[in-house]
Amino acid sequence: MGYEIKLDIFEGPLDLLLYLIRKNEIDIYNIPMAVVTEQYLQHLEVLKSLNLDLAGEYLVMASTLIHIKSRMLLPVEADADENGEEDPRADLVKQLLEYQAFKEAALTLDRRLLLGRDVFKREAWPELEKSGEDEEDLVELNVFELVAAFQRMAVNLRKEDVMEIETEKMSLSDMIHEIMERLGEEKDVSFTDLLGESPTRKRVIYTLLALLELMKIRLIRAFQAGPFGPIRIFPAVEEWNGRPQGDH
Amino acid sequence: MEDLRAIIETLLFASDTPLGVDRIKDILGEAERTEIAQIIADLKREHDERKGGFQLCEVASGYQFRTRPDLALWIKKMRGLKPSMLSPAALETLAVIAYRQPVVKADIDRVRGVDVSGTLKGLLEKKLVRMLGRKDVPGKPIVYGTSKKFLEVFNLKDLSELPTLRELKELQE
Amino acid sequence: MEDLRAIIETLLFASDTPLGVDRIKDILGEAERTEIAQIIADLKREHDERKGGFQLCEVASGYQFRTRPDLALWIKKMRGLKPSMLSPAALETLAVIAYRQPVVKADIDRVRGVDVSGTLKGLLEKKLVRMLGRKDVPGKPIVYGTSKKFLEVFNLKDLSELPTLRELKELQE
Repeated sequence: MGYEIKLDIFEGPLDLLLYLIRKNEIDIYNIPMAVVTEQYLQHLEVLKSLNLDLAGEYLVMASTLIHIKSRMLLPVEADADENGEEDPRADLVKQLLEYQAFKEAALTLDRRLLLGRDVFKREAWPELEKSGEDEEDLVELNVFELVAAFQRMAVNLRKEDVMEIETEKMSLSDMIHEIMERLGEEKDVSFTDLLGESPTRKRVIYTLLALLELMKIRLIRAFQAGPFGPIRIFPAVEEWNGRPQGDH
Repeated sequence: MEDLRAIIETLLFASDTPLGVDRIKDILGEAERTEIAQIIADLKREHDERKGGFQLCEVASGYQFRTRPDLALWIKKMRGLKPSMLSPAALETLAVIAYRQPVVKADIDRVRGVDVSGTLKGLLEKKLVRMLGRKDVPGKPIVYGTSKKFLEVFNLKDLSELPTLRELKELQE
Repeated sequence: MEDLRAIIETLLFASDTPLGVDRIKDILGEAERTEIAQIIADLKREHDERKGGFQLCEVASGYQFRTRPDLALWIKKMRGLKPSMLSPAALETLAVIAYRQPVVKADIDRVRGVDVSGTLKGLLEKKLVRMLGRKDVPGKPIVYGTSKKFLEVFNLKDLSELPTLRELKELQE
Protein backbone atom coordinates (compact mmCIF):
# COMPACT_ATOMS: atom_id res chain seq x y z
CA MET A 1 0.00 0.00 0.00
CA GLY A 2 1.05 3.59 -0.40
CA TYR A 3 4.39 4.33 -1.90
CA GLU A 4 6.27 1.74 -3.77
CA ILE A 5 9.92 2.55 -3.21
CA LYS A 6 11.60 2.05 -6.53
CA LEU A 7 15.35 2.32 -6.58
CA ASP A 8 15.63 2.10 -10.29
CA ILE A 9 14.13 5.16 -11.85
CA PHE A 10 12.76 3.32 -14.86
CA GLU A 11 9.41 1.61 -14.99
CA GLY A 12 10.79 -1.14 -17.20
CA PRO A 13 12.90 -1.76 -20.30
CA LEU A 14 10.54 0.18 -22.56
CA ASP A 15 10.75 3.16 -20.26
CA LEU A 16 14.54 2.99 -20.34
CA LEU A 17 14.53 2.82 -24.13
CA LEU A 18 12.21 5.80 -24.40
CA TYR A 19 14.52 7.70 -22.11
CA LEU A 20 17.52 6.92 -24.32
CA ILE A 21 15.59 7.95 -27.42
CA ARG A 22 14.60 11.26 -25.86
CA LYS A 23 18.06 11.90 -24.45
CA ASN A 24 19.73 11.38 -27.82
CA GLU A 25 16.99 13.20 -29.69
CA ILE A 26 16.47 10.19 -31.87
CA ASP A 27 13.67 9.81 -34.38
CA ILE A 28 11.64 6.97 -32.94
CA TYR A 29 10.78 5.75 -36.46
CA ASN A 30 14.46 5.48 -37.37
CA ILE A 31 16.31 4.20 -34.33
CA PRO A 32 20.09 3.80 -34.78
CA MET A 33 20.28 0.34 -33.26
CA ALA A 34 24.01 0.29 -32.62
CA VAL A 35 23.94 3.49 -30.54
CA VAL A 36 20.82 2.61 -28.60
CA THR A 37 21.87 -0.97 -27.92
CA GLU A 38 25.25 0.14 -26.62
CA GLN A 39 23.75 2.77 -24.32
CA TYR A 40 21.07 0.37 -23.13
CA LEU A 41 23.70 -2.17 -22.14
CA GLN A 42 25.72 0.53 -20.40
CA HIS A 43 22.70 1.44 -18.32
CA LEU A 44 22.19 -2.17 -17.36
CA GLU A 45 25.81 -2.25 -16.18
CA VAL A 46 25.25 0.82 -14.04
CA LEU A 47 22.10 -0.61 -12.53
CA LYS A 48 23.95 -3.85 -11.83
CA SER A 49 26.88 -2.05 -10.23
CA LEU A 50 24.41 -0.33 -7.90
CA ASN A 51 23.44 -3.82 -6.81
CA LEU A 52 19.92 -3.37 -8.02
CA ASP A 53 17.99 -6.46 -8.85
CA LEU A 54 17.55 -6.43 -12.56
CA ALA A 55 14.20 -7.78 -13.56
CA GLY A 56 14.39 -10.45 -16.23
CA GLU A 57 12.51 -8.19 -18.62
CA TYR A 58 15.55 -5.92 -18.94
CA LEU A 59 17.69 -8.83 -20.07
CA VAL A 60 15.09 -10.05 -22.52
CA MET A 61 15.00 -6.59 -24.05
CA ALA A 62 18.81 -6.54 -24.24
CA SER A 63 18.78 -9.70 -26.31
CA THR A 64 15.99 -8.34 -28.48
CA LEU A 65 18.05 -5.22 -29.19
CA ILE A 66 21.14 -7.23 -30.04
CA HIS A 67 19.10 -9.45 -32.29
CA ILE A 68 17.60 -6.50 -34.18
CA LYS A 69 21.02 -4.88 -34.45
CA SER A 70 22.48 -8.00 -36.03
CA ARG A 71 19.61 -8.27 -38.46
CA MET A 72 20.17 -4.65 -39.49
CA LEU A 73 23.74 -5.55 -40.41
CA LEU A 74 22.64 -8.13 -42.93
CA PRO A 75 22.81 -6.91 -46.49
CA VAL A 76 19.42 -5.69 -47.63
CA GLU A 77 18.35 -6.39 -51.13
CA ALA A 78 17.96 -3.32 -53.24
CA ASP A 79 14.25 -3.70 -53.78
CA ALA A 80 13.52 -4.89 -50.26
CA ASP A 81 11.12 -2.07 -49.61
CA GLU A 82 8.99 -2.75 -52.62
CA ASN A 83 8.82 -6.38 -51.63
CA GLY A 84 7.33 -5.22 -48.39
CA GLU A 85 10.09 -6.76 -46.33
CA GLU A 86 9.68 -5.46 -42.84
CA ASP A 87 12.14 -3.28 -41.06
CA PRO A 88 13.52 -5.45 -38.22
CA ARG A 89 12.76 -2.54 -35.90
CA ALA A 90 9.08 -2.34 -36.79
CA ASP A 91 7.73 -4.39 -33.89
CA LEU A 92 9.89 -2.58 -31.38
CA VAL A 93 8.82 0.83 -32.69
CA LYS A 94 5.21 -0.19 -32.48
CA GLN A 95 5.68 -1.40 -28.93
CA LEU A 96 7.48 1.80 -27.94
CA LEU A 97 4.81 4.04 -29.43
CA GLU A 98 2.10 2.09 -27.70
CA TYR A 99 3.87 2.24 -24.37
CA GLN A 100 4.56 5.94 -24.81
CA ALA A 101 0.88 6.60 -25.45
CA PHE A 102 -0.09 4.88 -22.21
CA LYS A 103 2.68 6.59 -20.30
CA GLU A 104 1.27 9.92 -21.42
CA ALA A 105 -2.24 8.76 -20.58
CA ALA A 106 -1.00 7.92 -17.09
CA LEU A 107 0.35 11.44 -16.69
CA THR A 108 -2.92 12.89 -17.97
CA LEU A 109 -4.77 10.83 -15.38
CA ASP A 110 -2.42 12.08 -12.71
CA ARG A 111 -3.13 15.69 -13.68
CA ARG A 112 -6.84 15.37 -12.94
CA LEU A 113 -8.36 16.64 -9.71
CA LEU A 114 -7.82 13.52 -7.65
CA LEU A 115 -10.07 12.66 -4.76
CA GLY A 116 -7.90 12.50 -1.67
CA ARG A 117 -5.23 14.74 -3.17
CA ASP A 118 -6.91 17.77 -4.74
CA VAL A 119 -10.47 17.45 -3.60
CA PHE A 120 -11.85 15.77 -0.51
CA LYS A 121 -15.13 14.33 0.50
CA ARG A 122 -16.64 14.34 3.92
CA GLU A 123 -14.93 11.84 6.21
CA ALA A 124 -16.99 12.06 9.37
CA TRP A 125 -20.02 9.91 10.06
CA PRO A 126 -20.48 10.07 13.79
CA GLU A 127 -23.95 11.58 14.01
CA LEU A 128 -25.87 8.50 12.95
CA GLU A 129 -25.62 5.34 14.94
CA LYS A 130 -25.19 2.37 12.67
CA SER A 131 -28.63 1.11 11.88
CA GLY A 132 -29.21 -2.54 12.60
CA GLU A 133 -28.31 -3.96 15.97
CA ASP A 134 -25.85 -6.71 15.18
CA GLU A 135 -23.71 -5.66 12.27
CA GLU A 136 -20.03 -5.04 12.36
CA ASP A 137 -18.15 -2.81 9.97
CA LEU A 138 -19.40 -3.16 6.46
CA VAL A 139 -17.36 -3.55 3.34
CA GLU A 140 -18.31 -3.57 -0.28
CA LEU A 141 -18.80 -6.71 -2.33
CA ASN A 142 -16.17 -7.57 -4.85
CA VAL A 143 -14.85 -10.83 -6.16
CA PHE A 144 -11.25 -10.02 -5.38
CA GLU A 145 -12.13 -9.51 -1.74
CA LEU A 146 -14.04 -12.75 -1.68
CA VAL A 147 -11.09 -14.79 -2.87
CA ALA A 148 -8.76 -12.83 -0.60
CA ALA A 149 -11.07 -13.60 2.34
CA PHE A 150 -10.96 -17.27 1.47
CA GLN A 151 -7.21 -17.19 1.19
CA ARG A 152 -6.94 -15.72 4.69
CA MET A 153 -8.75 -18.77 6.00
CA ALA A 154 -6.95 -21.30 3.89
CA VAL A 155 -4.62 -21.89 6.84
CA ASN A 156 -7.56 -23.41 8.69
CA LEU A 157 -8.20 -25.96 6.02
CA ARG A 158 -7.42 -29.61 6.68
CA LYS A 159 -4.83 -31.25 4.53
CA GLU A 160 -7.38 -33.02 2.40
CA ASP A 161 -9.12 -29.69 1.85
CA VAL A 162 -6.00 -27.93 0.78
CA MET A 163 -6.26 -29.17 -2.74
CA GLU A 164 -6.33 -26.25 -5.05
CA ILE A 165 -9.72 -24.75 -5.69
CA GLU A 166 -9.67 -24.82 -9.44
CA THR A 167 -11.97 -23.67 -12.14
CA GLU A 168 -12.84 -27.31 -12.76
CA LYS A 169 -14.18 -27.68 -9.25
CA MET A 170 -16.26 -24.56 -9.67
CA SER A 171 -17.76 -25.83 -12.92
CA LEU A 172 -18.69 -28.93 -10.98
CA SER A 173 -20.44 -26.74 -8.41
CA ASP A 174 -22.46 -25.17 -11.20
CA MET A 175 -23.63 -28.60 -12.26
CA ILE A 176 -24.42 -29.58 -8.68
CA HIS A 177 -26.56 -26.48 -8.37
CA GLU A 178 -28.40 -27.29 -11.53
CA ILE A 179 -29.14 -30.83 -10.43
CA MET A 180 -30.32 -29.80 -6.95
CA GLU A 181 -32.45 -27.07 -8.44
CA ARG A 182 -34.22 -29.52 -10.71
CA LEU A 183 -34.68 -31.97 -7.88
CA GLY A 184 -36.28 -29.18 -5.89
CA GLU A 185 -38.79 -28.64 -8.65
CA GLU A 186 -39.37 -32.12 -9.98
CA LYS A 187 -38.70 -34.48 -7.03
CA ASP A 188 -36.94 -36.92 -9.30
CA VAL A 189 -35.13 -36.72 -12.62
CA SER A 190 -33.48 -39.19 -14.94
CA PHE A 191 -29.88 -39.07 -15.98
CA THR A 192 -30.88 -38.45 -19.59
CA ASP A 193 -33.14 -35.57 -18.50
CA LEU A 194 -30.17 -33.97 -16.86
CA LEU A 195 -28.07 -34.27 -19.97
CA GLY A 196 -30.64 -32.47 -22.07
CA GLU A 197 -30.79 -32.69 -25.82
CA SER A 198 -27.54 -33.23 -27.70
CA PRO A 199 -25.26 -32.76 -24.70
CA THR A 200 -21.62 -31.82 -25.20
CA ARG A 201 -18.93 -34.20 -24.02
CA LYS A 202 -18.04 -31.73 -21.28
CA ARG A 203 -21.62 -31.66 -20.06
CA VAL A 204 -21.82 -35.45 -19.88
CA ILE A 205 -18.62 -35.61 -17.86
CA TYR A 206 -19.63 -32.85 -15.47
CA THR A 207 -23.10 -34.28 -14.98
CA LEU A 208 -21.58 -37.62 -14.11
CA LEU A 209 -18.99 -36.10 -11.79
CA ALA A 210 -21.64 -33.97 -10.09
CA LEU A 211 -23.87 -37.02 -9.54
CA LEU A 212 -20.99 -38.99 -8.08
CA GLU A 213 -20.10 -36.11 -5.78
CA LEU A 214 -23.71 -35.70 -4.68
CA MET A 215 -24.00 -39.41 -3.98
CA LYS A 216 -20.75 -39.41 -2.08
CA ILE A 217 -21.88 -36.64 0.23
CA ARG A 218 -25.30 -38.30 0.45
CA LEU A 219 -27.31 -35.49 -0.95
CA ILE A 220 -28.98 -37.64 -3.60
CA ARG A 221 -29.83 -41.27 -4.28
CA ALA A 222 -29.79 -42.92 -7.64
CA PHE A 223 -31.85 -45.94 -8.65
CA GLN A 224 -31.68 -48.00 -11.76
CA ALA A 225 -34.56 -50.14 -12.97
CA GLY A 226 -32.74 -53.19 -14.22
CA PRO A 227 -29.30 -53.50 -15.78
CA PHE A 228 -29.99 -51.19 -18.73
CA GLY A 229 -32.96 -49.29 -17.36
CA PRO A 230 -33.00 -45.52 -16.94
CA ILE A 231 -31.17 -44.11 -13.92
CA ARG A 232 -33.46 -42.01 -11.75
CA ILE A 233 -32.19 -39.55 -9.20
CA PHE A 234 -33.95 -38.51 -5.98
CA PRO A 235 -33.05 -36.14 -3.18
CA ALA A 236 -31.60 -38.24 -0.35
CA VAL A 237 -33.89 -36.62 2.19
CA GLU A 238 -37.31 -35.85 0.87
CA GLU A 239 -38.96 -33.84 3.55
CA TRP A 240 -36.73 -30.81 3.34
CA ASN A 241 -38.68 -27.94 2.06
CA GLY A 242 -36.34 -25.06 1.84
CA ARG A 243 -36.73 -23.89 5.45
CA PRO A 244 -33.85 -24.09 7.86
CA GLN A 245 -34.73 -26.22 10.84
CA GLY A 246 -32.98 -25.57 14.09
CA ASP A 247 -29.50 -25.19 12.73
CA HIS A 248 -28.72 -22.16 14.78
CA MET B 1 -4.94 35.15 2.98
CA GLU B 2 -7.65 34.20 0.53
CA ASP B 3 -11.24 33.93 1.53
CA LEU B 4 -11.04 33.00 5.20
CA ARG B 5 -14.69 32.00 5.30
CA ALA B 6 -14.25 29.44 2.52
CA ILE B 7 -11.06 28.07 4.06
CA ILE B 8 -12.65 27.57 7.46
CA GLU B 9 -15.68 26.01 5.87
CA THR B 10 -13.60 23.58 3.83
CA LEU B 11 -11.70 22.53 6.96
CA LEU B 12 -14.92 21.93 8.88
CA PHE B 13 -16.31 19.99 5.95
CA ALA B 14 -13.30 17.75 5.40
CA SER B 15 -12.30 17.07 9.00
CA ASP B 16 -13.11 13.65 10.37
CA THR B 17 -13.54 15.08 13.86
CA PRO B 18 -15.11 18.30 15.15
CA LEU B 19 -12.75 21.28 14.94
CA GLY B 20 -12.29 23.85 17.69
CA VAL B 21 -11.24 27.46 17.22
CA ASP B 22 -7.74 26.74 18.52
CA ARG B 23 -7.20 23.90 16.11
CA ILE B 24 -8.33 26.07 13.20
CA LYS B 25 -6.01 28.83 14.36
CA ASP B 26 -3.13 26.33 14.38
CA ILE B 27 -3.84 25.34 10.82
CA LEU B 28 -4.33 28.86 9.50
CA GLY B 29 -1.28 30.21 11.23
CA GLU B 30 -2.07 33.90 11.31
CA ALA B 31 -5.77 34.51 11.87
CA GLU B 32 -7.09 35.82 15.20
CA ARG B 33 -9.17 33.66 17.49
CA THR B 34 -11.97 36.24 17.62
CA GLU B 35 -12.02 36.50 13.86
CA ILE B 36 -12.28 32.71 13.50
CA ALA B 37 -15.01 32.52 16.11
CA GLN B 38 -16.92 35.27 14.33
CA ILE B 39 -16.67 33.50 10.97
CA ILE B 40 -17.86 30.22 12.48
CA ALA B 41 -20.82 32.00 14.05
CA ASP B 42 -21.63 33.60 10.69
CA LEU B 43 -21.36 30.26 8.90
CA LYS B 44 -23.62 28.67 11.47
CA ARG B 45 -26.26 31.34 10.99
CA GLU B 46 -25.93 31.18 7.21
CA HIS B 47 -26.55 27.42 7.13
CA ASP B 48 -29.40 27.63 9.64
CA GLU B 49 -31.09 30.20 7.45
CA ARG B 50 -30.57 28.17 4.30
CA LYS B 51 -32.63 25.35 5.83
CA GLY B 52 -30.72 22.85 3.72
CA GLY B 53 -29.94 19.22 4.45
CA PHE B 54 -27.17 19.88 6.93
CA GLN B 55 -26.11 22.40 9.56
CA LEU B 56 -23.03 23.49 11.43
CA CYS B 57 -23.29 22.15 14.97
CA GLU B 58 -21.35 22.92 18.09
CA VAL B 59 -20.42 19.71 19.87
CA ALA B 60 -18.22 19.01 22.87
CA SER B 61 -14.91 19.41 21.14
CA GLY B 62 -15.69 21.95 18.45
CA TYR B 63 -17.77 22.45 15.33
CA GLN B 64 -18.88 19.98 12.74
CA PHE B 65 -21.26 19.80 9.80
CA ARG B 66 -24.05 17.36 10.53
CA THR B 67 -27.22 16.34 8.83
CA ARG B 68 -30.43 17.87 10.16
CA PRO B 69 -31.83 15.61 12.89
CA ASP B 70 -35.38 15.84 11.53
CA LEU B 71 -34.15 14.28 8.25
CA ALA B 72 -32.41 11.33 9.91
CA LEU B 73 -35.08 8.92 8.77
CA TRP B 74 -34.13 9.52 5.14
CA ILE B 75 -30.51 8.74 5.79
CA LYS B 76 -31.50 5.57 7.60
CA LYS B 77 -33.60 4.68 4.62
CA MET B 78 -30.67 5.27 2.31
CA ARG B 79 -28.32 3.12 4.38
CA GLY B 80 -30.91 0.43 4.79
CA LEU B 81 -31.39 0.26 1.05
CA LYS B 82 -27.72 -0.10 0.37
CA PRO B 83 -27.62 -3.48 -1.29
CA SER B 84 -23.98 -4.30 -1.65
CA MET B 85 -22.66 -4.24 1.88
CA LEU B 86 -21.36 -7.17 3.90
CA SER B 87 -19.41 -7.40 7.13
CA PRO B 88 -15.94 -8.97 6.96
CA ALA B 89 -17.30 -11.93 8.95
CA ALA B 90 -20.14 -12.41 6.48
CA LEU B 91 -17.75 -12.08 3.57
CA GLU B 92 -15.52 -14.80 5.03
CA THR B 93 -18.43 -17.13 5.60
CA LEU B 94 -19.61 -16.43 2.09
CA ALA B 95 -16.13 -17.14 0.76
CA VAL B 96 -16.05 -20.55 2.46
CA ILE B 97 -19.46 -21.42 1.07
CA ALA B 98 -18.57 -20.19 -2.41
CA TYR B 99 -15.34 -22.16 -2.59
CA ARG B 100 -16.31 -25.28 -0.62
CA GLN B 101 -19.86 -25.81 -1.79
CA PRO B 102 -21.80 -28.00 -1.36
CA VAL B 103 -20.93 -27.60 2.30
CA VAL B 104 -22.53 -28.23 5.70
CA LYS B 105 -22.48 -25.72 8.54
CA ALA B 106 -20.10 -27.79 10.67
CA ASP B 107 -17.46 -27.48 7.96
CA ILE B 108 -17.90 -23.73 7.68
CA ASP B 109 -17.58 -23.45 11.48
CA ARG B 110 -14.38 -25.46 11.36
CA VAL B 111 -12.75 -23.45 8.59
CA ARG B 112 -13.71 -20.09 10.10
CA GLY B 113 -12.90 -21.26 13.62
CA VAL B 114 -16.11 -19.75 15.01
CA ASP B 115 -19.80 -20.58 15.12
CA VAL B 116 -21.15 -19.05 11.92
CA SER B 117 -24.87 -19.37 12.79
CA GLY B 118 -25.41 -15.61 12.84
CA THR B 119 -23.59 -14.73 9.64
CA LEU B 120 -25.04 -17.75 7.87
CA LYS B 121 -28.54 -16.66 8.79
CA GLY B 122 -27.77 -13.18 7.49
CA LEU B 123 -26.49 -14.57 4.20
CA LEU B 124 -29.62 -16.69 3.83
CA GLU B 125 -31.78 -13.65 4.51
CA LYS B 126 -29.85 -11.62 1.98
CA LYS B 127 -30.42 -14.56 -0.36
CA LEU B 128 -26.73 -14.79 -1.22
CA VAL B 129 -26.68 -18.35 0.08
CA ARG B 130 -29.27 -21.05 -0.27
CA MET B 131 -29.93 -24.54 0.96
CA LEU B 132 -29.19 -27.17 -1.62
CA GLY B 133 -30.77 -30.02 0.29
CA ARG B 134 -30.25 -32.29 3.26
CA LYS B 135 -27.56 -34.85 3.60
CA ASP B 136 -28.61 -38.42 4.28
CA VAL B 137 -26.43 -38.88 7.35
CA PRO B 138 -27.37 -38.81 11.04
CA GLY B 139 -28.76 -35.41 11.94
CA LYS B 140 -29.66 -34.80 8.33
CA PRO B 141 -27.59 -31.61 8.14
CA ILE B 142 -28.47 -28.96 5.61
CA VAL B 143 -26.11 -28.51 2.71
CA TYR B 144 -25.45 -24.94 1.60
CA GLY B 145 -24.37 -23.35 -1.63
CA THR B 146 -24.38 -19.94 -3.21
CA SER B 147 -27.47 -18.61 -4.95
CA LYS B 148 -28.24 -17.05 -8.29
CA LYS B 149 -28.31 -13.70 -6.53
CA PHE B 150 -24.73 -14.35 -5.41
CA LEU B 151 -23.71 -14.56 -9.05
CA GLU B 152 -25.59 -11.36 -9.82
CA VAL B 153 -24.13 -9.40 -6.94
CA PHE B 154 -20.59 -10.47 -7.77
CA ASN B 155 -21.20 -10.02 -11.46
CA LEU B 156 -20.33 -13.60 -12.37
CA LYS B 157 -21.72 -15.60 -15.25
CA ASP B 158 -21.30 -18.83 -13.35
CA LEU B 159 -19.22 -20.23 -10.50
CA SER B 160 -16.36 -21.21 -12.76
CA GLU B 161 -15.73 -17.48 -13.21
CA LEU B 162 -14.68 -17.19 -9.57
CA PRO B 163 -10.97 -16.50 -9.37
CA THR B 164 -8.97 -19.41 -7.99
CA LEU B 165 -6.51 -19.24 -5.12
CA ARG B 166 -3.72 -19.94 -7.55
CA GLU B 167 -4.66 -16.91 -9.61
CA LEU B 168 -4.61 -14.75 -6.52
CA LYS B 169 -1.18 -16.09 -5.59
CA GLU B 170 0.12 -15.27 -9.04
CA LEU B 171 -0.76 -11.65 -8.42
CA GLN B 172 1.40 -11.59 -5.35
CA GLU B 173 4.56 -12.31 -7.30
CA MET C 1 -43.31 14.90 1.68
CA GLU C 2 -41.40 17.57 3.54
CA ASP C 3 -38.95 19.84 1.87
CA LEU C 4 -37.64 17.78 -1.03
CA ARG C 5 -34.66 20.06 -1.53
CA ALA C 6 -33.47 19.55 2.06
CA ILE C 7 -34.00 15.80 1.88
CA ILE C 8 -32.03 15.42 -1.32
CA GLU C 9 -29.29 17.61 0.06
CA THR C 10 -29.07 15.62 3.27
CA LEU C 11 -28.78 12.39 1.27
CA LEU C 12 -26.02 13.80 -0.93
CA PHE C 13 -24.28 15.10 2.14
CA ALA C 14 -24.49 11.86 4.13
CA SER C 15 -23.70 9.40 1.36
CA ASP C 16 -20.30 7.83 1.27
CA THR C 17 -20.39 7.51 -2.52
CA PRO C 18 -21.81 9.70 -5.27
CA LEU C 19 -25.58 9.38 -5.60
CA GLY C 20 -27.32 9.21 -8.95
CA VAL C 21 -30.84 10.40 -9.69
CA ASP C 22 -32.13 6.83 -9.86
CA ARG C 23 -30.72 5.95 -6.49
CA ILE C 24 -32.28 9.04 -4.94
CA LYS C 25 -35.59 8.17 -6.56
CA ASP C 26 -35.39 4.69 -5.01
CA ILE C 27 -34.85 6.16 -1.57
CA LEU C 28 -37.55 8.81 -1.86
CA GLY C 29 -40.08 6.45 -3.32
CA GLU C 30 -42.45 8.92 -4.90
CA ALA C 31 -40.59 11.81 -6.51
CA GLU C 32 -40.17 12.16 -10.26
CA ARG C 33 -36.79 11.79 -11.94
CA THR C 34 -37.09 15.18 -13.64
CA GLU C 35 -37.98 16.86 -10.37
CA ILE C 36 -34.98 15.31 -8.63
CA ALA C 37 -32.65 16.26 -11.46
CA GLN C 38 -33.98 19.83 -11.34
CA ILE C 39 -33.43 20.10 -7.59
CA ILE C 40 -29.88 18.77 -7.92
CA ALA C 41 -29.15 21.31 -10.65
CA ASP C 42 -30.53 24.08 -8.42
CA LEU C 43 -28.47 22.89 -5.46
CA LYS C 44 -25.36 22.75 -7.60
CA ARG C 45 -25.89 26.33 -8.75
CA GLU C 46 -26.71 27.51 -5.23
CA HIS C 47 -23.46 26.10 -3.84
CA ASP C 48 -21.41 27.41 -6.74
CA GLU C 49 -22.79 30.89 -6.14
CA ARG C 50 -22.15 30.69 -2.39
CA LYS C 51 -18.43 30.25 -3.07
CA GLY C 52 -18.08 28.34 0.20
CA GLY C 53 -15.62 25.62 1.12
CA PHE C 54 -17.28 22.85 -0.83
CA GLN C 55 -19.31 22.29 -3.98
CA LEU C 56 -21.64 19.74 -5.46
CA CYS C 57 -19.75 17.80 -8.15
CA GLU C 58 -20.97 15.48 -10.85
CA VAL C 59 -18.85 12.34 -10.77
CA ALA C 60 -19.14 8.59 -11.43
CA SER C 61 -22.70 8.89 -12.75
CA GLY C 62 -23.81 10.71 -9.63
CA TYR C 63 -23.35 13.73 -7.43
CA GLN C 64 -21.20 14.29 -4.37
CA PHE C 65 -20.18 17.19 -2.16
CA ARG C 66 -16.45 17.79 -2.46
CA THR C 67 -14.06 20.46 -1.27
CA ARG C 68 -13.03 23.21 -3.66
CA PRO C 69 -9.81 22.21 -5.47
CA ASP C 70 -8.20 25.62 -4.84
CA LEU C 71 -8.43 25.05 -1.09
CA ALA C 72 -6.71 21.64 -1.12
CA LEU C 73 -3.56 22.96 0.47
CA TRP C 74 -5.42 23.87 3.66
CA ILE C 75 -6.81 20.39 4.05
CA LYS C 76 -3.38 18.91 3.49
CA LYS C 77 -2.11 21.24 6.16
CA MET C 78 -4.82 20.04 8.52
CA ARG C 79 -4.20 16.35 7.85
CA GLY C 80 -0.45 16.75 8.08
CA LEU C 81 0.47 13.65 6.21
CA LYS C 82 0.82 13.33 2.50
CA PRO C 83 -2.05 11.45 0.98
CA SER C 84 -0.85 8.12 -0.34
CA MET C 85 -0.69 8.55 -4.07
CA LEU C 86 -0.16 6.08 -6.84
CA SER C 87 3.34 5.25 -8.05
CA PRO C 88 4.15 5.92 -11.72
CA ALA C 89 4.11 2.16 -12.29
CA ALA C 90 0.63 1.87 -10.77
CA LEU C 91 -0.61 4.81 -12.83
CA GLU C 92 0.72 3.26 -16.03
CA THR C 93 -0.93 -0.07 -15.26
CA LEU C 94 -4.14 1.75 -14.42
CA ALA C 95 -3.99 3.69 -17.70
CA VAL C 96 -3.61 0.49 -19.72
CA ILE C 97 -6.55 -1.07 -17.90
CA ALA C 98 -8.69 2.04 -18.25
CA TYR C 99 -8.17 2.31 -22.00
CA ARG C 100 -7.98 -1.36 -22.89
CA GLN C 101 -10.69 -2.80 -20.68
CA PRO C 102 -11.80 -5.54 -20.58
CA VAL C 103 -8.17 -6.63 -20.61
CA VAL C 104 -6.23 -9.69 -19.44
CA LYS C 105 -3.03 -9.45 -17.42
CA ALA C 106 -0.86 -10.80 -20.25
CA ASP C 107 -1.83 -7.81 -22.40
CA ILE C 108 -1.00 -5.34 -19.65
CA ASP C 109 2.36 -7.08 -19.18
CA ARG C 110 3.04 -6.82 -22.88
CA VAL C 111 2.17 -3.12 -23.19
CA ARG C 112 4.17 -2.12 -20.15
CA GLY C 113 7.01 -4.49 -20.93
CA VAL C 114 7.16 -5.75 -17.36
CA ASP C 115 5.31 -8.20 -15.13
CA VAL C 116 2.52 -6.12 -13.57
CA SER C 117 1.53 -8.64 -10.84
CA GLY C 118 2.49 -6.40 -7.96
CA THR C 119 0.94 -3.19 -9.22
CA LEU C 120 -2.17 -5.00 -10.38
CA LYS C 121 -2.69 -6.49 -6.94
CA GLY C 122 -2.21 -3.05 -5.38
CA LEU C 123 -4.84 -1.58 -7.69
CA LEU C 124 -7.25 -4.39 -6.81
CA GLU C 125 -6.67 -3.76 -3.12
CA LYS C 126 -7.24 -0.04 -3.58
CA LYS C 127 -10.42 -1.05 -5.43
CA LEU C 128 -9.52 1.09 -8.43
CA VAL C 129 -9.55 -2.04 -10.58
CA ARG C 130 -11.86 -5.01 -10.47
CA MET C 131 -12.13 -8.45 -11.94
CA LEU C 132 -14.79 -8.41 -14.64
CA GLY C 133 -14.96 -12.10 -15.44
CA ARG C 134 -13.06 -14.51 -17.62
CA LYS C 135 -12.16 -14.42 -21.25
CA ASP C 136 -13.48 -17.27 -23.33
CA VAL C 137 -10.13 -18.42 -24.66
CA PRO C 138 -7.95 -21.38 -23.60
CA GLY C 139 -6.89 -20.99 -19.99
CA LYS C 140 -9.89 -18.72 -19.31
CA PRO C 141 -7.78 -15.82 -18.06
CA ILE C 142 -9.36 -13.24 -15.75
CA VAL C 143 -10.28 -9.97 -17.41
CA TYR C 144 -9.87 -6.70 -15.57
CA GLY C 145 -11.53 -3.33 -15.80
CA THR C 146 -11.75 -0.14 -13.80
CA SER C 147 -14.20 0.24 -10.93
CA LYS C 148 -16.68 2.87 -9.95
CA LYS C 149 -14.17 4.04 -7.39
CA PHE C 150 -11.77 4.73 -10.24
CA LEU C 151 -14.29 7.20 -11.63
CA GLU C 152 -14.74 8.74 -8.19
CA VAL C 153 -11.04 9.11 -7.47
CA PHE C 154 -10.17 10.44 -10.92
CA ASN C 155 -13.13 12.76 -11.00
CA LEU C 156 -14.72 11.29 -14.12
CA LYS C 157 -18.42 11.28 -14.91
CA ASP C 158 -17.98 8.08 -16.89
CA LEU C 159 -15.36 6.29 -18.98
CA SER C 160 -16.26 8.26 -22.10
CA GLU C 161 -14.77 11.28 -20.34
CA LEU C 162 -11.28 9.77 -20.59
CA PRO C 163 -9.22 11.75 -23.09
CA THR C 164 -8.53 9.83 -26.28
CA LEU C 165 -5.15 8.30 -26.91
CA ARG C 166 -3.94 10.32 -29.89
CA GLU C 167 -0.82 8.33 -30.61
CA LEU C 168 -2.67 5.07 -30.60
CA LYS C 169 -5.01 6.22 -33.32
CA GLU C 170 -2.02 6.97 -35.50
CA LEU C 171 -0.71 3.51 -34.80
CA GLN C 172 -3.83 1.69 -35.82
CA GLU C 173 -4.00 3.33 -39.23
